[in-house]
Amino acid sequence: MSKSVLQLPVIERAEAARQVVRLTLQAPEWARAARAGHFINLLVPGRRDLLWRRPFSVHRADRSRGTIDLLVARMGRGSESLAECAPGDHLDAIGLLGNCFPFDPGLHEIIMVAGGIGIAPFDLLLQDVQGFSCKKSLFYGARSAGDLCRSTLWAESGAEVHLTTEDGSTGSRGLVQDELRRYLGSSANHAGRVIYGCGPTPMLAALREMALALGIKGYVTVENRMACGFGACVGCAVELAEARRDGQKYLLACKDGPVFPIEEILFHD
Amino acid sequence: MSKSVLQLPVIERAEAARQVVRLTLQAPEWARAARAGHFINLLVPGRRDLLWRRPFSVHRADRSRGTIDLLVARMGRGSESLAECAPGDHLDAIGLLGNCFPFDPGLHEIIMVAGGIGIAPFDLLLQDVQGFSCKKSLFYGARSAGDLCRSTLWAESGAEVHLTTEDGSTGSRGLVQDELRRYLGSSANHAGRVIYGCGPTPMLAALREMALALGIKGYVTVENRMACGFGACVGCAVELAEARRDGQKYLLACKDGPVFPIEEILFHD
Amino acid sequence: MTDLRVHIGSLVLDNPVLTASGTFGYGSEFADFFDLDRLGGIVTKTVTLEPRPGNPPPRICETPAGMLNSIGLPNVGVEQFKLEKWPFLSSLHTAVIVNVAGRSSQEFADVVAALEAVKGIAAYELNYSCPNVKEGGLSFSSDARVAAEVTARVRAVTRRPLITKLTPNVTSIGEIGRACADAGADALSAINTLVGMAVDIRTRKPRLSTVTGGLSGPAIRPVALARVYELVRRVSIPVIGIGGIATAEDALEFIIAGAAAVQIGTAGFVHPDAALRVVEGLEDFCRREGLANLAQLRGSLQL
Amino acid sequence: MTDLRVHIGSLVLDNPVLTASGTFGYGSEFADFFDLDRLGGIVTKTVTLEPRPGNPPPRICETPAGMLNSIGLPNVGVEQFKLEKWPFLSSLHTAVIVNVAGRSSQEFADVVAALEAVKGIAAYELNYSCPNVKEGGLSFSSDARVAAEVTARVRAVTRRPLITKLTPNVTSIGEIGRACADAGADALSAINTLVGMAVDIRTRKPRLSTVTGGLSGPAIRPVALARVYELVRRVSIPVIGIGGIATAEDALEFIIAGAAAVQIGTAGFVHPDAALRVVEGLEDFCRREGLANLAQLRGSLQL
Ligand SMILES: Cc1cc2nc3c(=O)[nH]c(=O)nc-3n(C[C@H](O)[C@H](O)[C@H](O)COP(=O)(O)OP(=O)(O)OC[C@H]3O[C@@H](n4cnc5c(N)ncnc54)[C@H](O)[C@@H]3O)c2cc1C
Ligand SMILES: Cc1cc2nc3c(=O)[nH]c(=O)nc-3n(C[C@H](O)[C@H](O)[C@H](O)COP(=O)(O)OP(=O)(O)OC[C@H]3O[C@@H](n4cnc5c(N)ncnc54)[C@H](O)[C@@H]3O)c2cc1C
Ligand SMILES: Cc1cc2nc3c(=O)[nH]c(=O)nc-3n(C[C@H](O)[C@H](O)[C@H](O)COP(=O)(O)O)c2cc1C
Ligand SMILES: Cc1cc2nc3c(=O)[nH]c(=O)nc-3n(C[C@H](O)[C@H](O)[C@H](O)COP(=O)(O)O)c2cc1C
Ligand code: FES
Ligand code: FES
Repeated sequence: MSKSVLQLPVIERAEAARQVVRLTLQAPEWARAARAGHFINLLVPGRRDLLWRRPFSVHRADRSRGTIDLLVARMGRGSESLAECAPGDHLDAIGLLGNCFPFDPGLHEIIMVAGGIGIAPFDLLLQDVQGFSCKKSLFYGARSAGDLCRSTLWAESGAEVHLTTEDGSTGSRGLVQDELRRYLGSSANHAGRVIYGCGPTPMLAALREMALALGIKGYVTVENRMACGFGACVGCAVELAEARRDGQKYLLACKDGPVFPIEEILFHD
Repeated sequence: MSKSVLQLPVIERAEAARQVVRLTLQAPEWARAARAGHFINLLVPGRRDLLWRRPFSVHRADRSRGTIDLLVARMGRGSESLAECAPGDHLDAIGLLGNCFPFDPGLHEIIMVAGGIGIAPFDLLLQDVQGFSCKKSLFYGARSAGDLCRSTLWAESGAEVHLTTEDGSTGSRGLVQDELRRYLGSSANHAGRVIYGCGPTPMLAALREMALALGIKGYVTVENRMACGFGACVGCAVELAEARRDGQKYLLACKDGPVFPIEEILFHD
Repeated sequence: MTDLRVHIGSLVLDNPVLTASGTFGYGSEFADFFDLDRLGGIVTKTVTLEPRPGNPPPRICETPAGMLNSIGLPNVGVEQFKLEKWPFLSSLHTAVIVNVAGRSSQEFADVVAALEAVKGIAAYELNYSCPNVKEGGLSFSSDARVAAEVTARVRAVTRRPLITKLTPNVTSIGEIGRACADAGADALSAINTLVGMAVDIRTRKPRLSTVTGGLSGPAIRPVALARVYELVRRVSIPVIGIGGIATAEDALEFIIAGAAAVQIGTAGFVHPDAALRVVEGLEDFCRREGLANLAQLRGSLQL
Repeated sequence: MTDLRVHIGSLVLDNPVLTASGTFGYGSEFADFFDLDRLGGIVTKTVTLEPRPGNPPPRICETPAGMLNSIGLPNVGVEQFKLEKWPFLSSLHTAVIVNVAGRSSQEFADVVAALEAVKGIAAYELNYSCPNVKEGGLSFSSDARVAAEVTARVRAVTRRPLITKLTPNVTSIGEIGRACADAGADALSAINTLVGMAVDIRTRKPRLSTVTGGLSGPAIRPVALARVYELVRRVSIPVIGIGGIATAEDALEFIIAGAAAVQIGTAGFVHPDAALRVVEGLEDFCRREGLANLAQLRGSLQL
């Protein structure tokens, strides 16, 4: 689908968790075309002092209503303002951007691992894989119970959900990667499993180590700073684990990603 | 009165004329202290991309309610946003700034001359001189009838009002300075008269010429670009008609003005 | 309609709006957003003799009304450029200016020589001002003698229009521009980015892997305009204005100050069609003002 | 509480936050807004030997995240300064640094000599970087030999702490800073404004009467930080960071990069208490981070 700049009406706004807002935007074409991993790049209304747009993953797509949902975590100047948008506002958006999680129908189990706002793309992934019979496991960690963005899709899609919180207020106490490590440790056969990860860098690094050690295939999305989101600034470089034969050392998060095979890239802070 | 930075609640908003909004702000101390000519310097909400504040004259003061009024003409980026402020908003303001129109109780007639948004300080002047028996004449010109900001104070203060519009839709057709010229031409004795002017530079230049030619004392307010409004940046220079003996060639619009004796300064575009 | 054509040496541009090197890829990234043929021209990302991987991340950071970058001129090298990038560019009808850099004046000449056989290149732009390349970059741009030497070396290998792109990080851009004009440049372009830096106070790390980088965007526009005006008064060849231009109004400031054309960089990251909007805005302005051609505007600064 | 004291030569500042010359008048303009004694110090508007009227209007214009000025150093001259301005300044307990300029190295020395008998001056800052003064300004600042000569001349007439203020409009600020350090400066301050320009496209006139002027404000902060970092690596005397600092976070970037102190300029026009907020923000930060003194922070950049 060709990229474009659209003015998207905000249809709904809801608090999805402490410091996280869910926005529903009217965007029929993108609702049809979006797959998990795709993102859009938003101009922040009321903050003309911010030069750049701000990128957000498509969280859900309602193809019949022609809407997409975003999860906006309040992280700083732009996201705070976006989280205040209300029905009636319009958002200036570039989309659809990026690639998406690859999915092989022959898989036995897809293991989604989300840290914090890294949950965003996984609703759409559950939508994408609905109708496929593989096991769907979601490992999802947050600081505390109130920080979890719960979703009706978990039950609808029959996903097995493993929650962790750092303070133990819901699910296991600890980090999501530790819960995953325990889960993977309980079986020796990882054939037909794939890990999809989205979350903070230390979590991604831990996933990478596990996946490589156990020989599990994995994909992660990265959240680099982006000036453009469509391959023009070459600013969102991601380091390749091994330089290519032609000397290429980096890929672009916005164009080659944001989803990358976990073994292929290195994580920087 | 010492200068301060205050957060002023917006109490009322009304359309005062085409492209002009009247804002009523809660500011008890300033309502008491304000005299015609004083201004406040406002941070523009929602426009963090604008570095400077924007200066506005005190248009009226309701000392019993503790409010001041501003007239905000939509001229550009900042004034457009300010004109959209609504009750419930707060404005970050520095005040009270500048000097005020001098007034001598022995005067026979005060002649106020306003061009366009230059009407702003004259409501407060009419309030200031209420109770004095001198004749009050207001010459007020605008592009068209819909651009005039009419005021109940005109009648209350017993002012004689001469309206002009460029298109002749109300009052005489033409420029306010031409109307004034006709008025002054009809009498030979100007003793006890004073002219107060506020408006575009060509109008002020015309007033200056008339006042000097007829030997009438006059005061005008200037609207230079201001980075600070309180004498710190030395950017709002106004040229003296004659350099002082110590070599001084300029005064500051924000500190020495905005009201100046008409013969003392030169006007630049 | 106003004749917006502009002459840069023997090259005639349909209008004075170009895209700036390194901010418009090789054109294809923007093809989804608007018809590239509406532009006066495209300046490619810098091409070097050998492929370059570019700098490690983080490469960019946002600053007040601007951004810092330290991309490091990643590119596939001139031979792959011809194979991979040129086919799309050559399919366009707009002027394509290839921006080149080298680590020595010889290497500059080598890159250009390698491009001479490629049909359809409208002009070359020499980038010796990019401040974030460690090998050489800074030295070519900051010394008039060296700057002139590079221009002369390239001049010797091509008859195509030659544009020398200048850095603002010098005491006298006028002197350096003058030397390049004398050495045979057909036009000058200015400015490249200003050296800048930012620190993450939480981690106490520089926000760019290379510590310092190049500042671009609206923040630098007044600096760019002053440098362009200085050049216009010092040389008689056309000067192309670059730096923080986002709207037709911005472009008009440069043209009134004497610029023959302008380039749009950072603005296109935020509004992919920024350059097109500038073209349309210039058309509107000229129509409203009843101008027959751009020459009536160029250098019309009232002193 | 953290010890925020800073040494500039023999001068000890209570905290590293100063106000920048030409943006804080002679202090009294800000006295209504906050207790000036909370500042590390005040740098006065530039004082010259003879009174100066300053430049014709328009003198200022707003730019993206910045402003241009061409004030032209209006001041009452050193003798009147002592009579009119000093009494208020001397009533303060904060350090008062007098900023001076001259049209020749001799004149710089003459102004300082005229101030030597005034009790209570904490230090001098030499302004030879102001780009908008036609007579001299630019030349002192852009040549290392001339820059050093001025510092040396002034050094010869005073034992008070001497700060040389540098312009960023040069190819190598490090070289010039080094020369001034060698010539006896106790500290360097940087940066003064960047040369910039803006045009009113409606009237086609420059927005400043002097055509070009000096760019200040948040827009220039990344440039200032890069220059300060360059100086810190080149000299062993303290460097005072100036340029676009509006918050404690901004100030911390400079201190982490190695600045001994900072100056707040343009920010004070918009928020008169900006400098006080920076002091308070630094106090908060140091408390939260459990720092005993500023030295633990200064130059702590993680490379
Ligand atoms: C492909 C992609 C998808 C994303 N999806 C989501 C999502 O679905 N939901 C969500 O809440 N967040 C998402 N993010 C992160 C989100 O873009 C940032 O939180 C947001 O840009 C921060 O902006 P700010 O103005 O609030 O922060 P600032 O005040 O500018 O800074 C706060 C922090 O955010 C980081 N940041 C700033 N700008 C960017 C940028 N352009 N890209 C990445 N990080 C940045 C800064 O480095 C800083 O650490 C995604 C990021 C990327 C790259
Ligand atoms: C002492 C004083 C009293 C004033 N009183 C009133 C009043 O009562 N009502 C009213 O409507 N307007 C008044 N003005 C004018 C008002 O301040 C400007 O119209 C406003 O600042 C324009 O801001 P903007 O962002 O809308 O314009 P911009 O988009 O920034 O520019 C539009 C025009 O406004 C001019 N302008 C911009 N900033 C300033 C500034 N700080 N000072 C002066 N002119 C500026 C520009 O030169 C330009 O011509 C007064 C100005 C001064 C100096
Ligand atoms: C991300 C980025 C990459 C750039 N890469 C190059 C480059 O490869 N070659 C070059 O000559 N200039 C490069 N530049 C400089 C721009 O061409 C331009 O001179 C500068 O950004 C100022 O213009 P702007 O403010 O409109 O961006 C780059 C600028 C940016 C922001
Ligand atoms: C309006 C204005 C007037 C200035 N006057 C002087 C001056 O008289 N002497 C001087 O050394 N610097 C002067 N400067 C430069 C400032 O001291 C400071 O170096 C510069 O503005 C950068 O800091 P800022 O971005 O915090 O303003 C002036 C700056 C401004 C904005
Ligand atoms: S964000 Fe610009 S290339 Fe990826
Ligand atoms: S506006 Fe700053 S001194 Fe008048």
